[in-house]
Amino acid sequence: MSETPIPAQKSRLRAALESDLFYTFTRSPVAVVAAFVVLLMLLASVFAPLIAPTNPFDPASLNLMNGFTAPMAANDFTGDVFLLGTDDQGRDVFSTILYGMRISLFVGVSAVLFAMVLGITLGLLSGYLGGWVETIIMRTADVQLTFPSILVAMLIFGIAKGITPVEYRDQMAIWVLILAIGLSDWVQFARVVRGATLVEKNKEYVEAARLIGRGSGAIMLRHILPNVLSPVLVIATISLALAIIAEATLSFLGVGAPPTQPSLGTLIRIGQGFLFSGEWWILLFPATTLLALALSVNLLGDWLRDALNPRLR
Amino acid sequence: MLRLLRSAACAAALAPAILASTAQAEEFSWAVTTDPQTLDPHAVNTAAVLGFLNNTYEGLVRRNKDMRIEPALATSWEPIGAGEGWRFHLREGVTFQDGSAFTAEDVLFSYQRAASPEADTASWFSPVSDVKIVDEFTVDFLTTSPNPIFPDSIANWMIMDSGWAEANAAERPDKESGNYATLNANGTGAFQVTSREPGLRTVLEPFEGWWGEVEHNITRAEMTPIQNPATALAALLSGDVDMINPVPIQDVARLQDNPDVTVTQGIEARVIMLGFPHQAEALKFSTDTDENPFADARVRQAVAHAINVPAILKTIMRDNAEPVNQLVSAAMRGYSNALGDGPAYDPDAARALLAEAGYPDGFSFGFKCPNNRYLNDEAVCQAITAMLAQAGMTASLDAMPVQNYWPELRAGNYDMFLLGWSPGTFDAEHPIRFLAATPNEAQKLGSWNFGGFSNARVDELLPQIQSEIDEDARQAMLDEVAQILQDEMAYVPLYVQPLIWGTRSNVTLTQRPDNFFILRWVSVN
Amino acid sequence: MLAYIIRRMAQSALVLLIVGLVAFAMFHFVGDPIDNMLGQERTADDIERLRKQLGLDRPFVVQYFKFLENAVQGNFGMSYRQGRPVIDILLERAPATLELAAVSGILAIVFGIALGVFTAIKRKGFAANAIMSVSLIGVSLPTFLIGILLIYLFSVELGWLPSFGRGNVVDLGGWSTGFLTTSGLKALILPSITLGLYQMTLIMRLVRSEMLEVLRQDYIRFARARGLRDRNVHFRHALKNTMVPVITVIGLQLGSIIAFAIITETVFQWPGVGLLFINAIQFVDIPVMAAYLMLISVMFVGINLIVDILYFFIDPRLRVDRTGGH
Amino acid sequence: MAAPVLSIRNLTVEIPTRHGILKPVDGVSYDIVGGEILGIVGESGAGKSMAGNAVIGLLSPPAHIAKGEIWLNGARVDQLKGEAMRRIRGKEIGMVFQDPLTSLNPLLRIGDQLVETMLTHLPISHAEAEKRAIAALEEVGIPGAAKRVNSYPHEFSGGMRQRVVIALALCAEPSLIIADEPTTALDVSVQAQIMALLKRLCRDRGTAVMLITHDMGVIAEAADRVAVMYAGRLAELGPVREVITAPRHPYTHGLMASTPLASKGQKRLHQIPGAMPRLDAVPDGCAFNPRCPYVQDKCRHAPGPTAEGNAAACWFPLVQEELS
Repeated sequence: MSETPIPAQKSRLRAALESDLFYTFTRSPVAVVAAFVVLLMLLASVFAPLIAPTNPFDPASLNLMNGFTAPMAANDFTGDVFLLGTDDQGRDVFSTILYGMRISLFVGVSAVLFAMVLGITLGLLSGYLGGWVETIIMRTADVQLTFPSILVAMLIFGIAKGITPVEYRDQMAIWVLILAIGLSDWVQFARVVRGATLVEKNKEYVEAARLIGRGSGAIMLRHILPNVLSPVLVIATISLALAIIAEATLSFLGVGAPPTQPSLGTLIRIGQGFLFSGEWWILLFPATTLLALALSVNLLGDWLRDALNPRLR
Repeated sequence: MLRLLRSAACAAALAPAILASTAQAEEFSWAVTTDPQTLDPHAVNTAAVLGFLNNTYEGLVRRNKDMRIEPALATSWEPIGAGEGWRFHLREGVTFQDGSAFTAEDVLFSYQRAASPEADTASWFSPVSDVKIVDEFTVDFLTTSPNPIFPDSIANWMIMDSGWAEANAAERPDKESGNYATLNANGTGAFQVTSREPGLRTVLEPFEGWWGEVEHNITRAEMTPIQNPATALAALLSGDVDMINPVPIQDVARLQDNPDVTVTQGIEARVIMLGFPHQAEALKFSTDTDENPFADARVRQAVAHAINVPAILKTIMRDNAEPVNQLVSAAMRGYSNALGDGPAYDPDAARALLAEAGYPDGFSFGFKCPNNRYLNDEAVCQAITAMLAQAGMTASLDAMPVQNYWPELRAGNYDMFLLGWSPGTFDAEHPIRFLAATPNEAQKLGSWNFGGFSNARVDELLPQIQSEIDEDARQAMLDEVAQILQDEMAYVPLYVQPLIWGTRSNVTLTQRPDNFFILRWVSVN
Repeated sequence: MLAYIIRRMAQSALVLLIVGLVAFAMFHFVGDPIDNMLGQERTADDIERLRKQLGLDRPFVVQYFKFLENAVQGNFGMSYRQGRPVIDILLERAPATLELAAVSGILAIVFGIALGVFTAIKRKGFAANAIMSVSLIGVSLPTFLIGILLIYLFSVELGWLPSFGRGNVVDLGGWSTGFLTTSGLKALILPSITLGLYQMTLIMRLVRSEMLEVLRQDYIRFARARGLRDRNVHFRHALKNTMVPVITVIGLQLGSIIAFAIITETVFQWPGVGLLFINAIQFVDIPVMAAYLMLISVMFVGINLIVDILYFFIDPRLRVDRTGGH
Repeated sequence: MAAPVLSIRNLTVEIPTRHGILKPVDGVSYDIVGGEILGIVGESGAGKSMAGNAVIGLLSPPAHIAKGEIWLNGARVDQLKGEAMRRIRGKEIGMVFQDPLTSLNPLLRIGDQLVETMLTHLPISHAEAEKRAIAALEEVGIPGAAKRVNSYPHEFSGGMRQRVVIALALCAEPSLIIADEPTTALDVSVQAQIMALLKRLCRDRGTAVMLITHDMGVIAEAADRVAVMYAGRLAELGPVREVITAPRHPYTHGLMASTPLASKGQKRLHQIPGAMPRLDAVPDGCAFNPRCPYVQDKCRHAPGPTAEGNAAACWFPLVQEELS
């Protein structure tokens, strides 16, 4: 996945938030619907334990004989009925989707936050300080771009699994995923932030701040950072969608979330085995959920990109 | 220069795929999950390699459709004296695919080759002390001790032409760098390899000079590896291939309803079981105990009671597998009919046993499982995790690809693991030697006994079983071992993995429990 | 320009060294090749002997330098799995991947640019907005799922296209091509759509946003003020300027097409280097994995170099400070 | 007086926004005859450029002409759409933008840009167009035009580039040139040269010029007449000398007093209190009333009279002695 093109952004984010952003938001039905879907899914994931009829992550509560129950149909053996049916383990598909979304969103959001913090820091440093700091950081970015992100993630996943003490490996899977996706994603943040920093650092106000003796750190944080936030926000949104999809793809390659705590991607990986066998609901519902989630996040990102770019309004 | 790799198929490609396969009636293509990594019959001892090479190479003996030994390159054999060895009388007039004649020289050469340290098949010949050429068509195999199952144990030992191997500098297998025999084959079998593109396709055509009676009507056969099960299934459904192995279990019912496709099912030789760290001081992945509960047979029995095997077979295996109470399936020689059923599904009994062993509140542990080795292995492990949790044993499941799995087991990074075992000799002695005998490097015993299970009586009985010629006496000893293993619950046997092949409905074939696909039994109508 | 290219080459060599090192570090964690090279009747002795034979018992750094030493001489060692020189295997498989990547790349570039220009010019139109929204579906579903759904629809249900493989190939002096047979061309359709869809969406969206950016530039207003025809303004003035930043990203995208081919090739059993890599991981075929990663890096570095050279032709200002990025 | 080349009648440009409809140009009328240079002056945001964009048909949506008429050489052009308007742009109306650095496509040779413009509008061959391109460059004073025609924009200095821009604007021989701040981005030393060039070319060809600038100096030097704009409205219109020496609108007066050119002799520059209102807060009555030192009640209710011909849009125009 490559950097997403964001034109350099000059207006202050806060000003935009206060006035025009919300206005254009209400005027864009697509954005409103997308935001609604994302919000709904966020809430559903946060409150999954309250909403879900069962807890699919609690193995003690599962009954294997409930496996492969069709949606809204009674199970042959137990007579239980499930809204969206059950999967091969007898887990309620509706519940696994809620919990899976929780994992997917957690992994996605954490990975993007991680990538963002790392990318912004390195981008600011290389843009503001220049010199060998910049050379090292940007060459590292180049090397990493040489490795396509999916390989980077696989690589990090492999190494992290390797160096984690065996006792902790089970609990680490999710964190390793976050690390892997995050580390494969920081470059585009760093590049954009560095580019914007190069533009901003020669502006009069930065010049002025320097003249009155502000330290480099303060200038970067107080003066430059706010000006690069809106492109970062746009990248972050689109990265979120990409991270969720990347997690699903890694899961297909067998390095995703563990099957006992499945993410949406793991659910799809499991479900695709049932595409031909007639248990369509095991694939269809998680896939639709993932599509709706990623699509909404992408649409929001799209809208945000246009909305935060006053020249395109 | 243009060279058409598949000249005949060009015209067919214009027609819809389904028509193509019927129009070219004698052309046959099949998909496998794993491409044989070599054509050298002595370099790698795996089912993927030996199963495929059975179509082009032959041994002194071979297995028939019922897995019984029948004459192949040897027409008959008999024991020498009171168990000093076995004498094989070779078939005359047999030629290799390159035209050279088959003689006792080739047998001796193939023995030296297959028993060399470079080979992966040397263990077959560990009982052999010497091989002697009696005459051009008679060979003696001398054994260190009486060995009743020796002819059975060399059914997959394939004869290579000594002259061909020498001419092509392939006198010894080379696992690391490969040699001529890695990519080329020259056997005496019914088919010869006419094109080999590793990982892509391997083409076989009938060997005109084959000594046997032809039962098939194949003029050309092509084997393609397809790893992704969904893709393989799609290829079968769309008629792009004529046969796939295996059919994903969940798709069996659907395929049975499809008039274009036939599903052939059978019981494989492979038994799926759970293993334990018998020798460990403490569990590695437990959060609540610093002992090793699995060292206690009662806990292992509790595990057996806690697992609802019928439910697993009903849902995950969809009635396509059979439960089993020992380490071999009923199709194997030496299967213990006398052995009673193992612990039935009974969570209360499991809890009681746990309490008795001192774990009334259960314990937590780490459960390792492969996710690409056995049929639906990951799903089975998940179900087992759930069932154990219901009996108070909280497993944290770690499912991984098999390439990471074996190193983990060797390093002892498990508290419980899933294992499938298919006896290469189709004899109940095999799992005892590899899984139940106390590990002993020098004697090559217990080499897959990761948990270090050790029972003096089993160790004592094993050499006797290996050399006992009397069938009944041998079976009695096998029964005793089976009983010990069940009482000790050294492993918890779960079920016998099914064989499920899918073919286009115009194909007839024979399925053998060793999961070898024998092309000479295939016909396309 | 020559000096610049030489400098780039030097940097590329450094990149390759690092890639090699990282790749090698990874191999310690992907598993143990021994289990796949020996059958179930192996002993601990066999394992040790083979490990020694393969040099796996030596320290990692020693292995790496040994690998480098050989790699410089074009020797990537022998495949553990196939017992053949890795370089032979790669050369045998490369045409399949390159043909697939080329078709996907062309699809992605042609449709990406065309749709990107269209949606930028007709920014407010219904069709443009519909295309923008629908295109997001392409990046909102994992590639493997799209591939499987395509197979399900076009191979199984409709029976129009083959479900796997390359069809018939013709050997042109060591290069096997699927372009010359009907079945080869038909086999290309589904995989190349699967592989190209994602990149097409990215390129389209990038072209659109860059084009919008260009369209509000003074020289476009000036071009309009001079009464130039829309076609001329859009395709001569705007598109050419749009291409400057777009080419960088397209270069990166082509690299990731080859990498993403891993997934597509797995789904379609496409006999290319990606499938080879996945199999190599499965069987811990370290030399193949190492060589594959080096190959990808070389291609990527090569593409970047070509992109840089393209700049000289497209942008007369010779502004090559791309590290700032767009 | 000859028939005007450009005639604007009661032109109103509107931009609908969520804060209501903005009128960046509000009821403006003026004429320009051939060979005449009309200066349009005002602060930024006064609507100068918007009026120019309206004339050449390049208002960017949602801005649009809401009322009024634009006549070019006796034909009404404000209602022309798309292709019809495109034929007029470049052919009948040339335009010069503020920043020569960004007005030229960086990726195309300047010769090609000249040729494509001529080929679009004139029935001539490619070879002929190339010849004329060189001539056009020579005419605007580019030394070595025959060679430089193959150069890229970045190979020219700012002043030279603006000469190229002027050559581009004039190459299809339009009857009207709209020059939007043509010298603002240039070095002071170059400004005069460019203005002289523009003036000379237009006088020679009899081209009408709408010279949009905020710089009274430029107006004083180059324009024949001047239109002063304030908050989208025409404040005053008249011959340059009259407006500079005897402004009648209090805003013009304030403007002149704050311009060094007209106020030499004064110790310090005059400053008009307050700032021009934002377009969404134009006061009732005369737009200038809150800042006007001479404001009266009427000014707060009735919009100023329309300044047409030679007049000030003021209820109480100043009648005063010359400033100098």
